[in-house]
Amino acid sequence: MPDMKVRIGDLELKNPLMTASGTCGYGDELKGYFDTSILGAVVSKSLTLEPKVGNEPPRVAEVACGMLNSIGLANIGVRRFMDEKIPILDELGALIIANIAAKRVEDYVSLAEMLAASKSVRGLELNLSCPNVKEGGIEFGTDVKTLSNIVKLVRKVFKKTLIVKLTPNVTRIEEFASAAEAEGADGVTVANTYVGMAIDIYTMSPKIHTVTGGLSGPAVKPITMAKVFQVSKSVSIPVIASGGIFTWQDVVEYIIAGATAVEIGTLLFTKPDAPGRLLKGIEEYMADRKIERLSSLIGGIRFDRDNVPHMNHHK
Amino acid sequence: MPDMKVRIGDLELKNPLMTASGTCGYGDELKGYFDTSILGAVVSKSLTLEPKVGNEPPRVAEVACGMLNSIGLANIGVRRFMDEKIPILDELGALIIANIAAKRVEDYVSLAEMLAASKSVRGLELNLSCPNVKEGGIEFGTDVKTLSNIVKLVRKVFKKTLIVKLTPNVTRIEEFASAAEAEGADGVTVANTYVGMAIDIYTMSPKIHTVTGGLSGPAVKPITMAKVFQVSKSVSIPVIASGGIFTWQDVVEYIIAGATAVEIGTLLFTKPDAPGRLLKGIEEYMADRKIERLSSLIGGIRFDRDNVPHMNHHK
Amino acid sequence: MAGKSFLETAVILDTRLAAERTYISRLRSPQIVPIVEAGQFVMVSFQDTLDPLLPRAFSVCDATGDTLSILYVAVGRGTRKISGLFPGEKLILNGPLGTGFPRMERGKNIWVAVGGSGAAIVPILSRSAGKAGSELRFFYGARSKSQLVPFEISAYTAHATDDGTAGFHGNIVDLMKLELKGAEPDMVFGCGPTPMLVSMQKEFGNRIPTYLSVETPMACGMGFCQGCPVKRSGDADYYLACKDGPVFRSTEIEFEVKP
Amino acid sequence: MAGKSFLETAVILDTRLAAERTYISRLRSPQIVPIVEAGQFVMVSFQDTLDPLLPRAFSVCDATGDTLSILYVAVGRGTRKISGLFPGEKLILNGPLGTGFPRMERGKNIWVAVGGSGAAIVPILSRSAGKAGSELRFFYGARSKSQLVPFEISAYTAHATDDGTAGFHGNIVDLMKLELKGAEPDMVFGCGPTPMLVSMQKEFGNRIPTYLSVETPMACGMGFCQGCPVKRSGDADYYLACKDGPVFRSTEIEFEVKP
Ligand SMILES: Cc1cc2nc3c(=O)[nH]c(=O)nc-3n(C[C@H](O)[C@H](O)[C@H](O)COP(=O)(O)OP(=O)(O)OC[C@H]3O[C@@H](n4cnc5c(N)ncnc54)[C@H](O)[C@@H]3O)c2cc1C
Ligand SMILES: Cc1cc2nc3c(=O)[nH]c(=O)nc-3n(C[C@H](O)[C@H](O)[C@H](O)COP(=O)(O)OP(=O)(O)OC[C@H]3O[C@@H](n4cnc5c(N)ncnc54)[C@H](O)[C@@H]3O)c2cc1C
Ligand SMILES: Cc1cc2nc3c(=O)[nH]c(=O)nc-3n(C[C@H](O)[C@H](O)[C@H](O)COP(=O)(O)O)c2cc1C
Ligand SMILES: Cc1cc2nc3c(=O)[nH]c(=O)nc-3n(C[C@H](O)[C@H](O)[C@H](O)COP(=O)(O)O)c2cc1C
Ligand code: FES
Ligand code: FES
Repeated sequence: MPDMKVRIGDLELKNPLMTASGTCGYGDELKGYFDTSILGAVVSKSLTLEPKVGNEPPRVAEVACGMLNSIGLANIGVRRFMDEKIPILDELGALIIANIAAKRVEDYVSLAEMLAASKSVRGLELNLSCPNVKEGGIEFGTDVKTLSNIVKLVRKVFKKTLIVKLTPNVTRIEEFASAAEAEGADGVTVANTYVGMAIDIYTMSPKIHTVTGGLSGPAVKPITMAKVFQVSKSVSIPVIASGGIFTWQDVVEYIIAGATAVEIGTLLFTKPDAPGRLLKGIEEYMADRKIERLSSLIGGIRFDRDNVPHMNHHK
Repeated sequence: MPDMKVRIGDLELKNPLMTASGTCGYGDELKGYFDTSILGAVVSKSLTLEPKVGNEPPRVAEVACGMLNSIGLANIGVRRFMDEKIPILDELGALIIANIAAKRVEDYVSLAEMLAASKSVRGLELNLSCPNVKEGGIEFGTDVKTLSNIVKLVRKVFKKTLIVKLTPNVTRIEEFASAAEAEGADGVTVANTYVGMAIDIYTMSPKIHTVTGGLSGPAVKPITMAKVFQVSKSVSIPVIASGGIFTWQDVVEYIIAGATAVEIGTLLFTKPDAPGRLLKGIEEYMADRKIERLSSLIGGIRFDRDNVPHMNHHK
Repeated sequence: MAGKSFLETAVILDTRLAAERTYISRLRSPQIVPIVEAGQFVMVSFQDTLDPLLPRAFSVCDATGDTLSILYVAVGRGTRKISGLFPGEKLILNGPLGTGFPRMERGKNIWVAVGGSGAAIVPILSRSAGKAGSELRFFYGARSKSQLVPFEISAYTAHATDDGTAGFHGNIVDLMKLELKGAEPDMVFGCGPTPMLVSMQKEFGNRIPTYLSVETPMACGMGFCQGCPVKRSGDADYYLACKDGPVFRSTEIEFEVKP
Repeated sequence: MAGKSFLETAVILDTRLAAERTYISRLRSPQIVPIVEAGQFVMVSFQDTLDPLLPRAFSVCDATGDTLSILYVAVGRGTRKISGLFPGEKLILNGPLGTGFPRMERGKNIWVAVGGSGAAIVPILSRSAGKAGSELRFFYGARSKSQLVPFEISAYTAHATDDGTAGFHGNIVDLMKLELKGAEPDMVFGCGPTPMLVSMQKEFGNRIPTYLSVETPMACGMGFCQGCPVKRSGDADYYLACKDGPVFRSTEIEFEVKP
C-alpha cells in the first residue's frame, strides 16, 4: 500500500482526494455511495453567516464536457452546519474543511472565528471567487488588495490550515496566489469556475437565470492545469487543484503539474462512488512505477523552462 | 432563401461563416472538401513578414472536447502568400481576410501596408493574441496601451475593414475591445485560444513542446459565449465569435449572444465539409421561425440586465 | 425524503419504438427494481464517454422481476444515444431517487393526467394501483395520435390530442374538467409538460388533493448540487425537486412565471 | 503531394480480434478503396459525439472491392470505441491521405520491417507487391507472441519478439542485420514505433534506399493545422507528416532526440 499522505499547513491528509465545495451538499450526502472516511478531506458547501436561499432557477445547464451553474450560494448557514452537519461528518470519520463565503470583509472574519471554535473543523477554505453572486464574490477575487486584506484578517483569527480558493477569471492568477501566500495562507485552491454562458436558441433565453454561470467539468481541465502549473512555480505553499477531474489519470496529471492535493467536483454528480476507484487507480500507477510516496510526484513534470512562452515574459 | 448578409465595416459578407485563422492552411486547402465560395470569408493563417518554421513538435494534443496547439505561427510569409495563395483564392471565389502577426509594432504596420496594396485582400485581422510565441504575441494582447498603439498605427495605413482578434486570457476583455473600437477598428474577434496544458503521465512530459498551448474546440464555447455577450454590450462595432463552433446551433447561439459573424476553426479538422451543413441548418432554422434577415437575430438574447452579476459590478 | 438508492451497471435487454420518437428500453437492474415506487426516478449515465457528461433523469416506467424500463422521447443527445444502444450494452443507473406519488389505498379513486414523456408513469402506476386495490383513470394527452403510446393496461384511459386525431380534440385538462362534472376523484396525479401542471394546479389544486411530478434541470438527482429548486408556496425558500420531489402536493409549490 | 481524397460515411462490416488487444475492422468504403496506395492513411472520426473530438489516423491495412480495413491496437479512447462498434454502425473516413511508399517494380527485392500497429501495412503491401511483381520479405516484431497477428500472406515473414516467445529473441532490426549479411535488398521499408525507425535510419539509411512511415500527433491529416512537423535533414525547416509523408526517404528527415 503506497504512501499517499500529503500536507497542507499543519494538516496531514491521508491522501490528496478532497471533495470540491458545493458538489456533495455538506458531505453527509456521500455516505449512501461510499465510505466517506477514505477521502483526504471533505470540503463543505460555501457557508454564509445567515442561511441563503440562492438564485432562481434554472441554476444548472449542461454544455460540451462541462456544466454551468449558478446556485447563488444556497446554504443552510454556518450555525446549522455546525449544529447538524458536523456531528454527522464526525461520525462518518470525515476530515472536515469548511468553505466560507461572504459579501463583507467582516463577515469572513466572523465566520472564521465561529468555525475556529469547532474542534472538528480542521481547515478553512475561503471562497473569494464565486462568480454567481452580485456583490462581493468575484469582485473580491479579482482585486489583489481586497484579497490580501481578507486573508490577513482571517489569518489573525484562524490558526488552523487556511486555504484561499482563487478565481481563474483573471489575467495573472499567480499574483493572487502570491498575495495569499504573503498574508500567511497555508495553501491556494486553483481554481473556482469560469464565467460561461449558454443560450437556448429556441426560446432565445439564457439557459441559466443569471445569464452567465460558472463553468466546471473536463472542459476546464487544460486551462486549470496551466494555472496550477504556473501558480506552483510562483508560490511555495501547496496548491490544491480543482477543475474537471474525472479519472485517476487526471489526479496524477495535476499532481505532476504541481498540485499537492485535488478536489473532485462535477464528477460526483455522474459517478458519486468515483473516489474509491480514483484511489485504486493512483495506487496501481504508483505500484507499477515503484513510486513509494505520492509526495515525490508533486511538481514532477519534466520540462525545459526555456520552452515556455509565459515563463519568458518578464525576462 | 433567407437573407444571411452581415456587415463588418464597409465589407458585406454573404453570410456570417468565416474560417478561423490557422485552421485551413491558407484557405486553398479547403477546395477538396467544398465550394469555398459559399463562405462569408476565408481568413488566412497568421502571416508574418518573413516565413516562419514554427515550434518544435509535438504541436497538437487532444483534450476533453478540445485540443491544444502550439504551432508557433509557422507560415510561408506574407510575400509568398500574396504571390502564390491569393491567385488561387481568387479563382475559388473566396472573399479574403488576411490575418497578420508580428513581434514588433513596426512589423504590423509593414504587413498592413503590403496587404493594403492587394485588391483581393478585403480585410485585415490583427492577431494580437497568439499564446504560443515567446515575444510579442500574447504580451501585446494583454496590455491595453500596446494594443491601442498597434491599432492606431495600422488604421493609418489600412483603410479597408480592420478587425482586431482579442485574447481571452485577460480579466476584462471588454477593455481591450473598447480600446480597439476607440482607435478605429471595424470589428473585434472574440477570441483566440485559451492558455492550456496537458501532461503525459507515463513520460511525465508535457504533451506540447512549449509546455502550455492554446485550447480550442467545444470546451471553450461557453466561456467565449460569455465574452461575446459582454463585449457586444460594451462596443458598437461588430463582434466576430470564434470558439468551439461544431454545429449550426452553435452559430445561431453566438449570433443571439451578440455576434455579427463567426469563425469556424477546430471543426474543420474533423469535418472539413461542415460549412455547407452549417449554412443549411441556419437556413432551416430561419425558415421555420420566419426570420427573414439574419441580422435581425444579432444580440437577440432575451434577458434581464438585473439578473447578471457582472453587469452590476460597476453600479 | 429519499430512502436507500443504488448505483447499478444495468444491461440493456431491448429497446422498442413505442410511438413517434418515443422509445421504451428495458434494463436488467436487480437492485433498484425491488425498492422503487411509482413516481420515483433514476439518473442514467453512460460508461466511457464524456458526451453527454451529466446523467439524465427518467421516471421509472415499470419495474418487475429484475427488469426496469424507461420511456423516453428521443429529443437530444442523451435520449438519442440511449435509443441507439444495442441489447447487451450497458448504462449506469442511480436510483431509485426522489419522492414519488403518495401511497394508494384500497377503494380510492385516482385520476392521472399524463402528457408527452410524462406517460412513462402509466405502467408503474397501474401496477401499484392493482396491488393496492385503487381505481385509476388515465387522461393521456399528446400533440397527435402518432405520439400516443398504446399501453396494455386495464385501467380506463381517455385520450386527448391537440390536432384531434385521437380522442378529445383539445388539451387534457379541459377534458378532465368536462369529466369532473359527473365525478369526484379522491386524488389527482399529474406528470407532463409544465404548462399542463400549471393548469392542473389552477383548476384542481384547491379542491382535490393534487400531486404533480415536476421537471426541472438536474445535475445530480441526489441533493448534491442544489441545482433543482422548486419554489415553496408562500415562502422565499425552495424545495429540491430531486429529493423533496419530483412529486409535490400542488398546494406546496409555486411555478415561476417567466417574465 | 496528396492527391484526391474523399470524406465518406463508411459502414462497419465486421471487427475481429486478430491478436492481443489488436483488432481488424472492415468497412464499406467504395470511394476510397479504388484509389488508395500502400502507406497512405485515412482519418477516422465518429458521428454524433464530441468524445473523442479529433479524427484518428490509421494506415490503410487492406483495400479490395469496396472494402477497406484498418488494423489497430485498442490503447485509448478512439481505438477502444471503434473496437466496440457493431456491424452496421458508421464511421466517417477521410482519405486516402498522405504520400505512401514508392511504387514497387517487377523483380525488385524489398524488405519490410513492421512493429506493433505498424503491421497494419502488411496486407496492402503484399497485395500491391503481388500486382507489381516485386519480392517482399517481412520482418515483424512484437513484445510477445500473443501480439503477433497471423497474416495469411504468401511472402516470407520472419518474426522477432522481445521475450523470445516466437521467432528471433530480440528486436527486429538486429534480426534484419543478421540476415543482411547474406543478402542485399533493393529497398527497405519500415512502419512501427519511432525507436525502430530511428534504428533503421541509422543501420540501413546510408547504404540501402530506406523508406520510413513516421507517426506524429495529427489534428487534421490534411495540411490544415500545421500540427505534424517532421524535421528536414540538414535544415531548420519541417515537412508535414500528413502531406509530405507519412512515408519519407530516411535520408530526407531527422528524428528529434528528446533532451
Ligand atoms: C424527475 C425527472 C423525470 C424525467 N423523466 C423523463 C422520462 O420519463 N422520459 C423522458 O423522456 N424524459 C424525462 N425527463 C427529462 C430527461 O431528464 C431529459 O431532460 C430529456 O430526456 C432530454 O434529454 P436529452 O439528453 O435527450 O436532451 P438534451 O441533449 O439534454 O437537450 C435537448 C433539449 O434541447 C432542446 N431542443 C432540442 N431540439 C429542439 C427543438 N427542435 N425544438 C425545441 N427545443 C429543442 C429541448 O429543450 C430538449 O430537451 C425527466 C426529467 C426529470 C427531472
Ligand atoms: C499516419 C499515421 C498512421 C497510423 N496508423 C495506425 C494504425 O494503422 N493502427 C493504429 O493502431 N494506430 C495508428 N496510428 C496511431 C493512431 O492514430 C492513434 O493515435 C492510436 O491508435 C491511439 O488512438 P486512441 O484514440 O486509441 O488513443 P488516445 O486516446 O488518443 O491516446 C492514447 C494514448 O495514451 C497513451 N497511453 C494510454 N495508456 C497508456 C499506458 N498504459 N502506457 C503508456 N501510454 C499510455 C498512449 O500514448 C496512447 O497512444 C497512426 C498514426 C498516424 C499519424
Ligand atoms: C453545482 C456547483 C456548485 C458549486 N458551489 C460552490 C461553492 O459553494 N463554493 C465554492 O467555493 N465552489 C463551488 N463550486 C465550484 C467547485 O467547488 C469546483 O471548484 C469547480 O466545480 C471545479 O471543479 P470540477 O470541474 O471538478 O467541478 C461549485 C461547483 C458546482 C458545479
Ligand atoms: C491548430 C490551430 C492553429 C491556429 N493558428 C492561428 C493563427 O495562426 N492565428 C490566429 O489568429 N489564430 C489561430 N488559431 C486560433 C483559431 O483561429 C481560433 O480562434 C480558435 O481555434 C478558436 O476557435 P475553434 O474553437 O473553432 O477552433 C489557431 C487554432 C488552431 C487550433
Ligand atoms: S439535481 Fe442536484 S440537488 Fe437536485
Ligand atoms: S495533421 Fe494537420 S497539417 Fe498535418
